[in-house]
Amino acid sequence: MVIIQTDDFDTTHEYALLRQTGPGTGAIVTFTGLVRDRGDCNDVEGLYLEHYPGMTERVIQGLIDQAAQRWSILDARVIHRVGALALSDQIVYVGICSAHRSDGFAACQFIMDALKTTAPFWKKEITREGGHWVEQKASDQQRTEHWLDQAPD
Amino acid sequence: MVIIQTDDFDTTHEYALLRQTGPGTGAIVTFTGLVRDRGDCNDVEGLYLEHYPGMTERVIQGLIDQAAQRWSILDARVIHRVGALALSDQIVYVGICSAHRSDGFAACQFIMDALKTTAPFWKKEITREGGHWVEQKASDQQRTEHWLDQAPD
Amino acid sequence: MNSNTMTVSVLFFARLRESLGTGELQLTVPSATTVDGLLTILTEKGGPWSQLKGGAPVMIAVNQTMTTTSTLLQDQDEVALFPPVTGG
Amino acid sequence: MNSNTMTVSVLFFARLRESLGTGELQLTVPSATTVDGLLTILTEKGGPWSQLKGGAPVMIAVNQTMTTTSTLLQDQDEVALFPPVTGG
Repeated sequence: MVIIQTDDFDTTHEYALLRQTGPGTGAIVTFTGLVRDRGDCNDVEGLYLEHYPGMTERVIQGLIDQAAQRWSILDARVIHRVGALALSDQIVYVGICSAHRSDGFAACQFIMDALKTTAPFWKKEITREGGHWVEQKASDQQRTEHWLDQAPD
Repeated sequence: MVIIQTDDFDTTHEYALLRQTGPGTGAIVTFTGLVRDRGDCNDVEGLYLEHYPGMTERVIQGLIDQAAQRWSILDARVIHRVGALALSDQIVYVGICSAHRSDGFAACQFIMDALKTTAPFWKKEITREGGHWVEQKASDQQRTEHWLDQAPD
Repeated sequence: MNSNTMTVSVLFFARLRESLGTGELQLTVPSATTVDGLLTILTEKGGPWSQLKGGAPVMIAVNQTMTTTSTLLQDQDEVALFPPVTGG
Repeated sequence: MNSNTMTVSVLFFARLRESLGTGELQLTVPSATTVDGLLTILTEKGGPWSQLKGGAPVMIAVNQTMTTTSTLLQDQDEVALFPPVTGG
């Protein structure tokens, strides 16, 4: 399930849905990304997130499908917000349920790493001086490549 | 923060506390373990969890301290239930907040892996035939050793 | 449009959209134009358009799938040009 | 108790507690007894107690810290014996 929205999301609701997967679920791993005060700039007051409607959903669904082929997972939910976000706002949620924790951790981290470098979102940091389009980090690119190097678990 | 209790826990409340850490938080990673229908036995109806009061809290606090030395984390909350648990009940919660997601994922997974092999809990699976003390798995032991082998990130 | 030409839409996002002053163009180009050929046509507009070749890296998606400059375009293709992505 | 003996408490958990039929003992043992010496004293009780040496693996904590059989015990130490842990 992939949801792109301007509204905030409710992690309680998402967690409740993940728990409904059934008695085979032994592990729920969740990641939430929040707007931090230090990014490329040191005095971030908010973000503006632009995306490519249609392609975004396709790319993220593709990452979920890849994760499901590589690891044994029972459900995956990804939500990403776009538009204007304030400091400490929730940006992105990835929730995975699986029988075993190692599959859940790997799938959750893979989806986040690959989303960062392949899903068409662009983040503009808002500071007192104005807006600054964030540069992609080499470390993010390396994290995604690291998953390609690894043989499936 | 380490809490051992017989009562259920509320992941919504824990997440709210993790979000209060401040504007430097960019990532919240959570793990929840649930009672699964297949463990050592294939028809698990519930669990009974015994622990060593006092030592349990010390061991888990030690794991949080180790995680905080190895990775840059802002807060860690661990809750583990003991006593009688039903199918699909929540057993354990590990919530981490950090500036960057890689620290949060590593700390959360390290604490869970090391808790499994070093915190004095014992799980008895309840099936229609009676109770069965769960055997420690070699794979769990290996996961903990894997963290010892790795140079700190 | 005739059989020797085709129409593609070109989308721009983020810093590229802002610096080019547009988010979408409809272009009629010769049949069998590649993405690289399209970029050449666009850079000929001069000014900020020249950044599309030899400037900061430009990512390319055709019909919402990432691709490279050698891709041959088809009539009605949706081409998107954008900076490296930074979501999450 | 005199200066040649000391008292330790010994705790048992899980499968070990059930098969020994007790969760806690107070024992007076010679001063300078090691954990290994304590295990020998306990196995001499016979029956299920013999599993403490040479049976399934037994983990040892002294004063709530994991340790090995060579540890020298002190008066008032809390010794815990249990199967490999299985929480989480």
